[in-house]
Amino acid sequence: MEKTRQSTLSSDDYRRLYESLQRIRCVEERIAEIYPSDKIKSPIHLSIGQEAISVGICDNLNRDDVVVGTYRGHALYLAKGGNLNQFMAELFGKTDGCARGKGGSMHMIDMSHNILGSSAVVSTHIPVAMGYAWRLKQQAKGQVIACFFGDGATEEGVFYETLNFASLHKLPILFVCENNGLAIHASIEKRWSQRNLLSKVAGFGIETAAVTGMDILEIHHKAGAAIEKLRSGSGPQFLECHTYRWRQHVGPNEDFDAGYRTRDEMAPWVANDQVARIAKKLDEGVRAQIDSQITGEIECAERFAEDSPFPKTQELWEYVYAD
Amino acid sequence: MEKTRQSTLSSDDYRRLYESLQRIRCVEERIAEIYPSDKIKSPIHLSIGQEAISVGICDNLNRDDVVVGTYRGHALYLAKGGNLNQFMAELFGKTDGCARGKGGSMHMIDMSHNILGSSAVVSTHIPVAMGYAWRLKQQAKGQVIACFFGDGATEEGVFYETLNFASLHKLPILFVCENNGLAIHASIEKRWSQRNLLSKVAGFGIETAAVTGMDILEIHHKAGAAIEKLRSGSGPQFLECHTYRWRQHVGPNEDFDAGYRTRDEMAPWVANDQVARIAKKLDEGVRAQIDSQITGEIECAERFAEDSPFPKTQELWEYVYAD
Amino acid sequence: MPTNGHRLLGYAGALLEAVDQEMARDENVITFGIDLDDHIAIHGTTQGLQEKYGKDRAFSTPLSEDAMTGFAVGAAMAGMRPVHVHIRQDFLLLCMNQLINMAAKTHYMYGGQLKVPLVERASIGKSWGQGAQHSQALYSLFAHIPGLKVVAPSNAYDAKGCLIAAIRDNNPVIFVEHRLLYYTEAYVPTGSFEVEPGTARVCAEGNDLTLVGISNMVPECLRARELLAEQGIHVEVIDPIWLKPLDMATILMSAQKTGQLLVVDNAWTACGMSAEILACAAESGLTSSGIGMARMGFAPTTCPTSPSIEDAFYPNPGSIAAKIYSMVHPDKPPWQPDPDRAKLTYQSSFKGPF
Amino acid sequence: MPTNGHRLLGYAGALLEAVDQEMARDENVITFGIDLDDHIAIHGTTQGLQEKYGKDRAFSTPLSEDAMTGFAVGAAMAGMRPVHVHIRQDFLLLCMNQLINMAAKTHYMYGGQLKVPLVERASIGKSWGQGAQHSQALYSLFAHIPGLKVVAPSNAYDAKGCLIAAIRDNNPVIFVEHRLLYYTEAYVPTGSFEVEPGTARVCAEGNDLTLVGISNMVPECLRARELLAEQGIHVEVIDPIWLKPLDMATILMSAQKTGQLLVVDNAWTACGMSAEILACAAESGLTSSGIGMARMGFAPTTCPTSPSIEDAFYPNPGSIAAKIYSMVHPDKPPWQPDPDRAKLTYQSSFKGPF
Ligand SMILES: Cc1ncc(C[n+]2csc(CCOP(=O)(O)OP(=O)(O)O)c2C)c(N)n1
Ligand SMILES: Cc1ncc(C[n+]2csc(CCOP(=O)(O)OP(=O)(O)O)c2C)c(N)n1
Ligand SMILES: [Mg+2]
Ligand SMILES: [Mg+2]
Repeated sequence: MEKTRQSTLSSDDYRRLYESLQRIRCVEERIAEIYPSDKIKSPIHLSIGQEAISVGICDNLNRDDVVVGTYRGHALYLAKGGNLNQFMAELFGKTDGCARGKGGSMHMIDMSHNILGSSAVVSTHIPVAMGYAWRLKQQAKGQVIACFFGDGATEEGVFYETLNFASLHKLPILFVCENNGLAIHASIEKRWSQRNLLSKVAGFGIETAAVTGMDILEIHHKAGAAIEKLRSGSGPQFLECHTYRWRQHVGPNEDFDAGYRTRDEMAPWVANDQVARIAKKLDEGVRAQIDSQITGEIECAERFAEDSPFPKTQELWEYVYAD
Repeated sequence: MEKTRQSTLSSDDYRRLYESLQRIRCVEERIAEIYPSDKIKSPIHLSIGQEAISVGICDNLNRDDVVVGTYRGHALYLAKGGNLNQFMAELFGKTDGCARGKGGSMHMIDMSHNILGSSAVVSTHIPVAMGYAWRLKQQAKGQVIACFFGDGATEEGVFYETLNFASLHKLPILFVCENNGLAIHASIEKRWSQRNLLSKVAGFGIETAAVTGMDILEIHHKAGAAIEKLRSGSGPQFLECHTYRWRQHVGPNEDFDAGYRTRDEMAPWVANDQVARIAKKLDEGVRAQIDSQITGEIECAERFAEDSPFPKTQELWEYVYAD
Repeated sequence: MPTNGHRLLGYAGALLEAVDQEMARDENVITFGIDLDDHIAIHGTTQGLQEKYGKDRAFSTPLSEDAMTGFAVGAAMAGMRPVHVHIRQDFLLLCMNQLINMAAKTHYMYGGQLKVPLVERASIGKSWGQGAQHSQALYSLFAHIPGLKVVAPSNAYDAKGCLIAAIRDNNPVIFVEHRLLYYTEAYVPTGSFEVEPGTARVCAEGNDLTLVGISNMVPECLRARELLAEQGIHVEVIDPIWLKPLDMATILMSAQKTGQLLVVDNAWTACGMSAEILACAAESGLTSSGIGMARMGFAPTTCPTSPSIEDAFYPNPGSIAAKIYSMVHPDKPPWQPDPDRAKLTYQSSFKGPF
Repeated sequence: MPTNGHRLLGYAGALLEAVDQEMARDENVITFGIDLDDHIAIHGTTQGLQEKYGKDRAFSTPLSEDAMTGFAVGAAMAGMRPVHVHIRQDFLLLCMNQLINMAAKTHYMYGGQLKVPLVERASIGKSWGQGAQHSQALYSLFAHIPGLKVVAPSNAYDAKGCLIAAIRDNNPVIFVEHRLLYYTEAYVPTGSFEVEPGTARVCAEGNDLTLVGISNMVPECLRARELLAEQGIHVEVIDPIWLKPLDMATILMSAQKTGQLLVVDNAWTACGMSAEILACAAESGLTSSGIGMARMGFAPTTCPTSPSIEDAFYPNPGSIAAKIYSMVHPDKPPWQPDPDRAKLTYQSSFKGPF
């Protein structure tokens, strides 16, 4: 995760992006496979199809930069370098999980990589990111926080309160809206009086940018530029990325039988799959090697999760209060 | 309170505006005089200096149109035609008060004039107005609701949630921001990342207008135009009126000794006093007659309030639940 | 609850039937909430309402719980009877200001000039790793507040009767639904009926101990009762149904008869409904007759996701029965029922959807 | 509370001194809230902090309670110790989601990876027609929730010691201040000290009844005690100070000694702290020794503004004394102290500012 400032990427850059994209895709597909076995007793919200946003943005972040996201947070956790073993153990409800079996799929955290967890109550992490950013600004080490949320989150009042205060105090926060056009099953027409999100955001004096075509290179580039501005004290930056959720809102499956959308609607997004796209930029051999490495990582993580014990009853009582 | 569509007003119109302005000014000045006697055991937030907004807007409303406002709500109550005797009795904590001594200065209501009360928790009445507007839209009788609030209220998230939903459903609601530049003692610089309120509002697809010079005729005219649009189903309208609070945030006095603002800052607003301005448009005789009528009304209201009994202990228990 | 001539109906279907019948009866009834009109239809409880009554009377909303609660308050003031629906009670924490500062106080603070007849439906989750933010039961927060009513039906019959009563009530009512109960059935009249505020029900009689269960804890208590009967212990199970107003008379009468009182809440105990019921009993003078009192509820922890500890977070028929055994036989060694027999089938079959 | 060698200090000054000393000691302490930096300075409790520590550590905020609470949570996660201030507890209803869904749960839900050491200061109003929305005391809503701590100091000494303890605590603490107490004085050490969570104080001894007062009700209870002493009744007054964690041991020991327990809360009783204390006492087995229990609090109504009925809304030394008299002498005719003698001077002199 080094900084990549150039707008044309090197083969090392592609390699890194591919590895991250492919890891997320494979992990989530594997989760979907495991799910019917009931080993994962926790609601799952897959990011399949949306990975390029987390990957394109996190590739611009340093380890000491911070991220925070939502219940649909697997991609972000992995893109920021979160520990895969602890991730899998958490899904399995095991005591070696990143949250010791107390958080589950919706609350993945790894503070050793500055992954600040994620909230299951829409929008609640947005002002939290702002509080964290205050600290980063005080410390003046050039660190930033990237806060990810969905289009639905922009309907909650706290979103606007946060835009105002973050802008008023020029906090080093990158707002990332993953606009997949849906909140659960409701389309934007049912929810927004006006489709132009960025004009609402700009009203608070915040610089904005959009990536409408789900192009990881454009995301990478625009995020890089925004983060550079943040590090130089410009005040908050806002990036809207249009995207598409390939699976159900919650659960492992597709849901085109539900009637609220069609498979045709998804087709162009699948044709534009960024995992496949970046894969093509690599040598066959390099790619195969990454693929098999990832397969190994996942097998290892599953084993780790299987082997870890379930929390003992007394663990129910631990961590209610901090010492 | 007939509709006044023309942009130049008749002498009758002036008479009506003056009567309303003067009534409010005199009532509030009288309240300030009474206050040290402790007959009014309730916090008071005077509108002195801001009256022209309520008056200019309410003059465009019919009796069956609805208004709702804030704890700084005396002007609105009186401008919409609220009963003065019950108002004064409420201030005195008497059982014949409009809220039977249970609401006080901050919760003046008169449903016989469609004055929907006012809230002491900033912004809370804004979505309430929207709910009321839903009903008005359903009934399709051309009624509208005007919702008044301060500049501070626009910092609460619920304000944006309301703009979105009201605009999405084209509800017949006139939003009126009385921007006096202060929330208690805090200036807008401390609170807003960006001074242009209307650009934030416009982001939700709402038509906006501003009156920056505290000119009652301009307020009257722009409110009239907005209300006309509302009645024809245009969706919400937003009017921002810049103004100045002459007295303390709460209490009967001036507070230029407090240090957060100077008397000089107020001077141009006083020079532009709309009560005095409209007074000049009337014949001396007409004006004197209105003045003495108002003096009589106020004396009568005070007597009414004095004569009304305090609530009996058992009244504490009444109206907790509706039958 | 009378069963003659009624058909078996699920709890979710009963809720739907209640709203449907009220919407048909009174055009002022409207219902809305996030995802009210999708194919999940709030677990079927709002299915078809939009088709039948139109988008003006049954609609989905943006993710703006605070404003939409204020909207409900305003619509209610204007003469409508809004039924605002939430998929989880945890989200009511976004609505507290409107519910407590506005809805609860309007009628009083305006000396009776306005009424706020609104229903705030919200379900409680449980199990399957829903976790800290999707599992709370927060009704005691509302039961603290004068001006609000709170109801938590434990079966399909009451679900229908209470919802009709709540819609017709001229006050704001917090309506508590338990997700696991959606799949349970009871005999429910086809016609309209009300289960009135403030009347508890004795669900099963007994002389050894008074067992009060709340919401989902009612079936759990009933199962505990069966297991205890095999041990010769006969408990009386009471369902308060309405938590505010609370029918303490029925509970006190039973406790006087049995000499022991255990309240099992489906929530935390501290400052909760179980505290309130015990405090009322203590104040009533029951204490002077030396009656034993206890309460159970969620563990005083946040709710974890791992099944091994999540199970221990909630009371269940096994832990309830064990507790009662020790109250009735303080001198005997502790006893526990076979854990397999303490499971409730309708619960073990639940695995999402979420 | 020790008095040797300490100067008399007002409650407001004690709060200021606590924050000031903690800000000097630990640069991670920051404080903010609406109107924190104006000339009123939250009744003097934040006076001069901005001049001394700069705008980055003491600042006013926009009217955005929800976001600013989330801000506090995030700053705390990042290692700061935020003290978020509200002029009235009623406004905490806008902060419930962040306080309950986030602050209370973070440490647990992330298996200990994060801590949220934040203090949420908010005052309770009373009298002078503050009315329905400016008079509430809502701490029992927080006491219901695992993960939160709640404290309600009743005097300047505890105000300072509790606030220092709260700031140093690694958990979210709801800090309850009573407006009328701001003007009361006590002997307070000049140096730094902590009044630890979970320790109640016996403020005055007695053998006839245990009287637990909360927040502002402590001085009211002490006045009632004086009036009762003239009637030969000697009550023991206990101040729990911390409401969560709650020191029941001290209360139970006293109640065992006196044989009667009355809790006077400065809030509604239903599902409130007074319910919790009575329920704990009932569960403890105290009941089997036939101890009398009762509670008082706000009338179960919304708070009105007119003084004639506002007075009746709150418990006062007169009504407390009368209640105790009837508990101690159930067979004698009721007695009431002279209302004029039951007034507390620091209260009758209060008339705004608001
Ligand atoms: C405050 C709140 N309201 C409602 C919900 C239920 N809910 C869960 S996810 C979701 C949709 C969120 O949509 P969006 O923000 O676009 O994220 P996406 O799921 O599309 O990634 C809703 C309404 C919630 N979790 N929190
Ligand atoms: C939610 C909420 N937060 C804080 C307060 C305290 N408060 C009362 S009035 C006020 C300022 C409001 O300013 P504005 O909306 O501009 O109205 P103005 O008083 O200037 O008319 C504040 C912060 C409150 N009443 N409600
Ligand atoms: Mg979305
Ligand atoms: Mg203002």
